[in-house]
Amino acid sequence: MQHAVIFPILVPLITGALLLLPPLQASVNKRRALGGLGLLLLLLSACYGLWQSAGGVQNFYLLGNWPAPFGIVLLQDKVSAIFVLLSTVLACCCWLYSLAGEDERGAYFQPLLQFLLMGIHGAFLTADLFNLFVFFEVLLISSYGLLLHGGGKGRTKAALHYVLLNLLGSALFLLALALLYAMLGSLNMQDMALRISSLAPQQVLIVKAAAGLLLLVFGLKAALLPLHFWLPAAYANASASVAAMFAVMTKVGVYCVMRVFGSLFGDNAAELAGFGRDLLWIAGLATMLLAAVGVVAAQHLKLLVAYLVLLSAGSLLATLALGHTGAVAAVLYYSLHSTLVAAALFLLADLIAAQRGTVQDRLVAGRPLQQAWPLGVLFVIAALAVVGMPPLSGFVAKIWLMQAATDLHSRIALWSVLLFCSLLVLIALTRAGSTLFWRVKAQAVTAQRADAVQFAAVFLLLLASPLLVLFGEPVMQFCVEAATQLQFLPNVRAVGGP
Amino acid sequence: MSTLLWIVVLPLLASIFVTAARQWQRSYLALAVAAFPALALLLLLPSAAAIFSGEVLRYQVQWLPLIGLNFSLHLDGLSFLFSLLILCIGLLVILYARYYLSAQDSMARFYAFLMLFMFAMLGVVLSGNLLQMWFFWELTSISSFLLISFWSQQGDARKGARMALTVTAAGGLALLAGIVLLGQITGSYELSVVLTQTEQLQQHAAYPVVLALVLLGAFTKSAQFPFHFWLPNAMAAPTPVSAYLHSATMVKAGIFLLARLYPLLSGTELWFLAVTLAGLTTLLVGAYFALFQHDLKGLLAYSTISHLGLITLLLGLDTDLAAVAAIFHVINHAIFKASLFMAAGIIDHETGSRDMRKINGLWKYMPVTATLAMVASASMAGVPLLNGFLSKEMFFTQTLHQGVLGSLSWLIPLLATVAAIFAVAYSARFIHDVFFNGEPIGLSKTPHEPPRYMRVPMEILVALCVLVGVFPQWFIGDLLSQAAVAVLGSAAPEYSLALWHGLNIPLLMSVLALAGGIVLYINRKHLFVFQAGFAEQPAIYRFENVLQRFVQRCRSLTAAIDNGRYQRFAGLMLVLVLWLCGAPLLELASLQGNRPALPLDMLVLAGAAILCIAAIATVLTIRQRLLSLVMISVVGLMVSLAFVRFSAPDLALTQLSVEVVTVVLLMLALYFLPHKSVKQSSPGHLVRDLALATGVGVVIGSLAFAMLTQQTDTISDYFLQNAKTGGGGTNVVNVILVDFRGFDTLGEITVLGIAALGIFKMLTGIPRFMSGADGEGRRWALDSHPLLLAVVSQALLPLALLVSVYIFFRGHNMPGGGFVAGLITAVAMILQYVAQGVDWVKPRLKVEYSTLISLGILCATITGLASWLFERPFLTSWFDYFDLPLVGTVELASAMAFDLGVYLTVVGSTLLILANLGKVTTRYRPVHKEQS
Amino acid sequence: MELVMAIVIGVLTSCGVLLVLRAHTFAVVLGLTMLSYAVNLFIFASGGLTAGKGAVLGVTDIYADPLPQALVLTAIVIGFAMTAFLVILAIRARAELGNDHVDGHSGSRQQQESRF
Amino acid sequence: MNFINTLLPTPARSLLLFVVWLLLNNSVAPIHLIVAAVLAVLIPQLTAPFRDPQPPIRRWGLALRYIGRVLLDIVLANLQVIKLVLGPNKNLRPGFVLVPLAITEALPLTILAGTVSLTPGTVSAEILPYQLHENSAKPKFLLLHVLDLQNEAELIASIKQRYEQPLKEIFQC
Amino acid sequence: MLNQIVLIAMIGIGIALLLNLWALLRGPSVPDRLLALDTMYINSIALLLCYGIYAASSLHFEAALLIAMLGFVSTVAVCKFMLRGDIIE
Amino acid sequence: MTWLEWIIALLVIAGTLFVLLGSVALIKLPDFYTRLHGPTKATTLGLGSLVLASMVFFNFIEQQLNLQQLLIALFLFISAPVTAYMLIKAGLHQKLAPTAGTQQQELMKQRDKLAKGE
Ligand code: NA
Ligand code: NA
Repeated sequence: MQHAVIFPILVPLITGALLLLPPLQASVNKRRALGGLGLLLLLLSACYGLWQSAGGVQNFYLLGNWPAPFGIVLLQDKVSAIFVLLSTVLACCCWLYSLAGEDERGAYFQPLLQFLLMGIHGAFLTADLFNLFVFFEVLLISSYGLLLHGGGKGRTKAALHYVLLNLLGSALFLLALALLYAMLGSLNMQDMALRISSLAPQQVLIVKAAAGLLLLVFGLKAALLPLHFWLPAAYANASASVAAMFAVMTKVGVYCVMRVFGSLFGDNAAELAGFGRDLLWIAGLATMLLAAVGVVAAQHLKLLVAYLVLLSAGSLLATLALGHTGAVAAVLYYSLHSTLVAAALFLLADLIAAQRGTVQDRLVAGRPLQQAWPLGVLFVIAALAVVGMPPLSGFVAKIWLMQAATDLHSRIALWSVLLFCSLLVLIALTRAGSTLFWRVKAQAVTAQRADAVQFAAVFLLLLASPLLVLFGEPVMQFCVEAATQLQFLPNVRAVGGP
Repeated sequence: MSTLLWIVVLPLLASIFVTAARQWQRSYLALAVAAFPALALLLLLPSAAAIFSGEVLRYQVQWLPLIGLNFSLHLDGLSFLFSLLILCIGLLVILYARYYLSAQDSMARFYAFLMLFMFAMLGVVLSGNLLQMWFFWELTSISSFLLISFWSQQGDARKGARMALTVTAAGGLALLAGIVLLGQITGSYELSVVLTQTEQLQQHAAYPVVLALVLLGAFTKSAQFPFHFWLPNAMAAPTPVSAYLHSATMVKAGIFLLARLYPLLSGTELWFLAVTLAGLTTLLVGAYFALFQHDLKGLLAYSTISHLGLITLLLGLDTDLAAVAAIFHVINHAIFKASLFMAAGIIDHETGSRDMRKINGLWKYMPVTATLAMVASASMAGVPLLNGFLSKEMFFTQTLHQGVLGSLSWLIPLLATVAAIFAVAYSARFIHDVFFNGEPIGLSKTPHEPPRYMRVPMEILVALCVLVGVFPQWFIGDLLSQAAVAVLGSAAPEYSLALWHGLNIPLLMSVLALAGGIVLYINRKHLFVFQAGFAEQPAIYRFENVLQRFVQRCRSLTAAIDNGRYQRFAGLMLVLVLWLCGAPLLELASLQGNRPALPLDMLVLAGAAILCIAAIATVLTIRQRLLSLVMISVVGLMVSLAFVRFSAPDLALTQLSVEVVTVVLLMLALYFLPHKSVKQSSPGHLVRDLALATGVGVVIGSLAFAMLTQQTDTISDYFLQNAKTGGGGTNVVNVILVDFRGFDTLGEITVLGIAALGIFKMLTGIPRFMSGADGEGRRWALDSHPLLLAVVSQALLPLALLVSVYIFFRGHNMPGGGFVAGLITAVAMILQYVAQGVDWVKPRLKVEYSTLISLGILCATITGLASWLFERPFLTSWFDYFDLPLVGTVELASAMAFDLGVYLTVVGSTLLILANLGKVTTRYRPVHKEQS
Repeated sequence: MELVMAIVIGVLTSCGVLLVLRAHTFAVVLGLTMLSYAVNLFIFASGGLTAGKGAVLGVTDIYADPLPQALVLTAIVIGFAMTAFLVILAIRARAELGNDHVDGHSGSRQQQESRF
Repeated sequence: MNFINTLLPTPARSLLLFVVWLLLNNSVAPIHLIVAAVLAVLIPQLTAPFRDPQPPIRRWGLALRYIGRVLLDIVLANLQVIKLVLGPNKNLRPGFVLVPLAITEALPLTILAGTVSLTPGTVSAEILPYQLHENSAKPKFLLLHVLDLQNEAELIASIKQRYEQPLKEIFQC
Repeated sequence: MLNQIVLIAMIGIGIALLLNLWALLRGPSVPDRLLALDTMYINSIALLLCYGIYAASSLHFEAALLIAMLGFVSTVAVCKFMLRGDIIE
Repeated sequence: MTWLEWIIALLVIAGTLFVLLGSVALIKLPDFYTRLHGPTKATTLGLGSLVLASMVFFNFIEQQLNLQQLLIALFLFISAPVTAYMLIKAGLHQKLAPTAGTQQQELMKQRDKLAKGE
């Protein structure tokens, strides 16, 4: 099973390609079956990957059997295994949700979802900076297609902005790559990290410029202020399971900051060590504040959830800027929690909107929900989790983030911002919940009842939250180990070297 | 000590149980629910012996040690007392609620929430870990939110619940910060450890912060001034909820917290001052406003605020006995206030109103209830022989023995007396205005006694008022002393619980209060008139207004920042580029590096000039779109030539072929877009953009120069050395593409394929929008498929295919490859579309483009997978040379199969995009009259 | 020669940026195309300029750095895919929103609110 | 014969492909000959649907001669154009000319128009009427733009005689 | 000597390209400019041929061939656009 | 220089001159229709002689069989007339004004009628 490392990339790739063949084009059920089978295989391989990485070894996969750092290398460690599993679980739930009919509301939903996963997993697994760019593009182009799924003006408009900004971002990424290659002469992140300590002073400055560009690019992906512009509209307009799936997209940006900046500008990077932390810190906190304000301001539920995603991205990056292992571990845990819960909220918003007639998910009085009781319970659970109230994972995550701040200044800044934002989110969510569920204006009309698979998808996503608390100890322990492993850079030149 | 665990968990089980058993008959349901806390009580009581002998019972399970959160239970005198209150009063409330709730109310839901709350409350008081305590603390907020908003159809209930949650959760967040800080200072969150670190904490610089944060938590929860406003509005809750939460439990959680951390936090000037002042103010404010409430429950709510202030004040006084008095009053207040709330509930239930201006003279209709309520009120007023009197006496005594405010300390007993006068007055009002004072006005039903068992809880509580009042030592002596030990962290001070301590100042104060209260009540009219002068909006509206204004602010802020303008954010991004790249450049001593420069030649200069001029011309002609398209084609051509000049033939080929497809694409797009655009940028806007553009250009150009003049040792030599021997090709660029970095290429063709799919998606169902004439208003020409073009394009197709094959096969060794070959094929096919139209091509083409994409990707992937058969990683290449008779040496390489995948994907994607776009444009073509 | 290359890259970037900041999708598309020219040249330049004869073995003895060339090739293809997508998206936006403004609304409103 | 017809439905096209492949590879090595042959068969088969039926070349010798004549005309006439282009613009006598057509088949007509365009002094502008659909009237006129129009009739005659007539013969139409 | 002559020829073609650019910028009509662009394509082929002789390398042949084939397609496409608005119908 | 080199030189110079001529024509001639003649012919011819030069060079000087360049000429000779045809069609469609002395301008207008077969 030496090839297991690459499964998370190849399984969706092959599934996606097969889904385009004529026999599958003709039949909805076959498409769904194949899509599901692909996800199942993916889930198995993600679990296997996690199990494999739990042994503590960093698995390299030398593509084309070329020695590192010349060929492209995949790196499977605990961090990437966690994220791969996260996105796979998320995808399974989104896929499940989409079976209620959303997947057929436009062409190519199933293959695009698979390709998106391929891109995301590629970004998580690759140890090559240019390959990372390629996978970024894979995930972006799939996300463009998915964002437009279902059609409509709002989606088109949001997609236009999303695509434009990301194209700019891609250009910047390439500039950064070129500069780094020119200065370091390599594309393998670990190899670059080895080379970075022996730069001439003039080159250091050029690398600094490149690092700035990279920060911009990852910041754009992670929706860091002021590069967050695309996020609220895109997420709020995407169709439900797509929006839910997108919950992991900002985490890709966070992951890249963690991985790339962690290795390139780690402790042995001489004067470049810790590059960008100050910026991330300020921008992360600002993002949190803006996001919280956005959460309060949001006039419909999906937009509110979109700002919640923004808030979590800000929290993650600000915490990451603290720069120590504990902070990274907390970030990992928080990523798991926030991704799944935000996804559940997106799906819930859709279910709620579907039963409220013309007012949809707008936060105004509307007709009573057909299934107020189950939806209400799920909403309360999700809200508690996202606000960071016990007994769900949010509070553990929040406490851990807070504990990550250990010096006076970071405590003052992070805690006050984090807690203030929590309060705003609480206010907003209680307002939203009481409006949606309690402020009933018109008479009940028989609306479309939510499908069982939809409930199942939301339930599964939300189930993760209590599980993360109940089995918090092993999960957190794993996060700590992963963070520690991330700090420790493998010598890639020793792998299959000439 | 897993009994501790059961005590906590049983109510949770009850909550789960009741959700499952929601179809049960109401009485059975109530009984079944009551069984759980009853059992918990049975489990708790046996530990009394141990507790009274000074033991502390613990139960600990490792939970999340990484953040210091363990499941840790801690039963000492204080928690025993509170648990007892919670369980006993909880049981009474369950019984009471059985009769209180109407048939429409979901009893199961009510009990589920109530039990959840009980679980949370028990968790708070039994917590042995601060983080865990916070966990339950927040759970009380949540469950109380659910309980207050039980009648969610009423706006007041929703708003009241939200307000309560907002205030208490805000406090909870502060408390969390306090606890985490405390944990970081003391190194643990375990009570048993933390409570021993008093000195370390109080000498720490952050002690004031910790204190402030913890007090914020406690004060919001216990409705201390200025956070008291949520409590009266929480009266929208069903009365059993008030009887439980707002007398004995939830609001006491803050008090409990103060008591719990008393050994750790108290003893400092800061503590005394902050707690005393908050308590004193709350005591006065609550007592004063209670008098003016017309709502029965409103009166009780303000009275509760006042009593909570009293207890807080006691905890702030610098004597040990004050703490004992505080605990004592916690018990007494719980007892009499719970019974009073129940009375209010009964009255509400039987009269349909809580407005004291309407309900009068109930003595006639419900004498038993009235008697009970009057006794409880008397206890609240501090009438001797009742429990309220005792603790109030102790309170008065302690106000006389403190020195918290220094030279102003005499104010405290004075103000305490004033508050007591008001307390007597509002208690008197409760009795007189409800049970006497003439006949009821405009009630919807004729009042009568409640069902027998609805009164039982009240009877029990009132009996306790009397019993404790008369035999205090016997009833609660041990309880109190052990609780006091827990609070003080040391042996309890000497005190005596007795009815009669002789003639002393406290007694005088009591008498004064009673007399003054009666006088005040009798003359209340004047005071009411005076107070009416300050008529204010109710807190709930003020709070909602503030919130509404805040939301509006947030909206305008969000709208101002996230204004939906692409230009702003693109601009910002570029400003960041300028800053992040420009700043390091400014530090650079010289851009020039160590690499020897190539000599300049005229041709390159001419080419560069053409390129730059064309680029600028593109910008200048941007409003005549066709023209700018022509201009940018020149740029593309020159870039390709530059690639040729600087030794990159592969790039030139690719750039050229991509260029053509892009132009075709843009032409198709122009059909939909307006051919000309109106000017939209103001001059200022333009100048700013120009400056930004120049800046970014200069920065990127400088970086390019700095980069170009730097010599670096790269990994490229490896590729040059191994391309032939390891990759089997002499065109190193191509070998990199299909072999060394074949994985990139696989991703790249996937991108292309996905783009085509996405485009197909966008094109299906695109609304019609196109122009019937060109930019100058000319109608379109008639000749849709010029003859000459048609014939030539047909002739070119086989030639182009041949060239594709040629380019494809030579790619591995010479410039070329699958990508360029694919584009040539695609362009040749596009030419067929251009020359003869979709209707001509479509029937002649048997293959689906999406299938081509799929086959292409699969072909490349399977080629990569094939290496698994040889136990090599994905994409490991294989090649060999074969000597064939007649033919000579032939090279076969897996890279060719890979490249075939590239070829197929490129053809499929390009054609899927362009052919479908073409179809769309034609579908919406307005039909000319002449043509039909 | 290096200076000329740098200037060309700079000019292309400037023009690209200026176009990218326009209000019409078409201009932005051209701007991004222009930027991608600049970027491609930039990547290409990261291997240094060589006036030799390419990276084909046996043809010459001075080789250009092949890796940046391969990277540019990938970048060109991806850039093409993205541009194509954007172009169609622009068409769709025009069709659905009724105009070709990047923010999807008409020019008159834009003029009043054109603030950075 | 039948076999050859199905294998090589368009021999001219196959021949062209065969030659071009060898030209492309600059080689007559056995491997290239084999590949050229395979492609010369395969590609025409593959592209057969994309080809409207055209009259076949009947007289190969004449066709070669035609090519030679056109090449010569191109060179010679270009020398005249030098004068026209470099001389003052006022000496130019441009004009439009309508040439009535005798051939109507698509391929010969295309070659005729192409030849006219390649030979200096004239550019084919339109083939009239347009072939908008299958029932359109056959082409009747070739509209030319002439750089230096001295004698319209002479020009028309020369085109018909030098180019149209041989083409008619080559394709026997 | 031959190299010198070819170099001069290349500069001549460079001048031709500059002239094309002038024509392109001058216009006045779009067909005029398109004509200039097309000429530029052809002149580039000429340049590549000379460069081939100059560098004694046939590596650039494909680029020239491609310009010959593809430059034509884009010119035709623009013409078709001017005529019909729609290049693929 | 050998005589072969002289031939190459001659062909190169001739080719370049024709190429230049075509480009000069583009600038100098008075209207679109006349300008069209320059590039379609002169440039094509110029390219033809450059192709020839290149072929001589590679086959005889470099001593390698190299006839690929012929293909360039072939493609050009096929495509140039079509390009010119499409361009002039576009020009006529846009009713670009011919220079003052142009004879039989009325044919431009008649074109529409003739096009429909009337
Ligand atoms: Na009354
Ligand atoms: Na069309």
